[in-house]
Amino acid sequence: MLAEIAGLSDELWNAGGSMTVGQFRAQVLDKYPAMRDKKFKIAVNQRILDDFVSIETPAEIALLPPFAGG
Amino acid sequence: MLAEIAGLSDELWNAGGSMTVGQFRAQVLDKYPAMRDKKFKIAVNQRILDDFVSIETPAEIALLPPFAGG
Amino acid sequence: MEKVHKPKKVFVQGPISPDFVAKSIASHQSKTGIGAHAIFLGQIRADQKEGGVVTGIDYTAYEEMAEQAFHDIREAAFARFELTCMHIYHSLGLVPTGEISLFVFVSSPHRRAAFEASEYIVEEIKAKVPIFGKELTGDSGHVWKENT
Amino acid sequence: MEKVHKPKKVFVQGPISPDFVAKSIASHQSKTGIGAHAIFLGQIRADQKEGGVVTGIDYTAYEEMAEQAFHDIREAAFARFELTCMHIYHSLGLVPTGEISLFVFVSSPHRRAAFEASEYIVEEIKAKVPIFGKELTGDSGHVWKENT
Repeated sequence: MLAEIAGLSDELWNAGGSMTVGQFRAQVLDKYPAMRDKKFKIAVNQRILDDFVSIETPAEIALLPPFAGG
Repeated sequence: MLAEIAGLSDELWNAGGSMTVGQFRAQVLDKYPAMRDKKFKIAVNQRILDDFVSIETPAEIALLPPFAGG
Repeated sequence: MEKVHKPKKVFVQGPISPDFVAKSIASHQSKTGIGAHAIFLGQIRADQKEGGVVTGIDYTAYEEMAEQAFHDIREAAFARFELTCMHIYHSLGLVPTGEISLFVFVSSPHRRAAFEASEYIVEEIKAKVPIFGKELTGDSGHVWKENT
Repeated sequence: MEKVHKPKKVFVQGPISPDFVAKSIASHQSKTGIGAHAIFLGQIRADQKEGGVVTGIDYTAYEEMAEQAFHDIREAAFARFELTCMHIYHSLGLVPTGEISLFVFVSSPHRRAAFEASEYIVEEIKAKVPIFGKELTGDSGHVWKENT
């Protein structure tokens, strides 16, 4: 559903130097303002991290919509 | 298992006048002292009653060993 | 709840089979308001007793009182939890070790009610239903089972 | 607990059948230390949404992360509760209304651990496993499902 907004499902993100999870989130919302209405979590290398954690590059970053298992 | 002690599974009990559940329990233990080592509940007309409740006669009284359902 | 719940047969002779459980589940797939099923199965353990290892339990009940107790538990559970369906089955007679003697099956729109009802019903059955169990050990021995 | 629990396949394609549940139960009858099984089944509800009634859910997952999350939940549950066995199955792809998409099966010597583990595992799955569900409504509409 997030891919529906961005219009693509994979994207290369160039970090200008080191970046925290929170900074990445801000950049995403800047580029895709429609994402502000959506809830999503950020997984870095398949782990949900706190906003203050730095992202080591290269990293696999995923924007995860609300979970619906069950 | 209680029947194993009393040696019979049905018995007619003559109440001398009205009797509470507690009084009945005392009479049972008097007649079958081996029952003192056993846990049992008393059901009167298929309901477990408190010791102070009077037994209306005629009543179906059952001595119930510990429950083991499940 | 205004609905009247018709009395159900609880006691079955001998063990409860996995296929019976499957049929019960399948019969609920047309009830599309259900979102959660909670199932509890009681299975006979090969416990070590003084007389040897338990090979099975021979269940008896003070049947008329037991049926009434099951009925009361059903009504209380329907009043207390938001349930779509509830089924309880208990064995009478011999149930060998490894087989199932109790099957409690509750269904609800949401998981919370199903979890809570399942636990409530099992605890109530253990505490309030006059079912007796002779644990068979070895050739001729037995020990009376007691719920805790 | 020192025992190593080998990784298990959780995802299955399409709905989970009642017969599969029965086979899982039957395969535990040789484990005679088990006294209690708790089973949770998630079934697809025909909820009313803006676009119409839900006819099914199409499940996808961020699979590699999901498998890791399931593994973590398994290990945590084994560490926390006295369990003999634990099995978790979740559907991917289309699961029509009335059919089963989640099957959590825990077995223990005693009922308390089974009840508690069952509830713990289901809550953890709902909160921590990246599974996504498109609720299909009518001919072409869909709504993204969101756990609460």
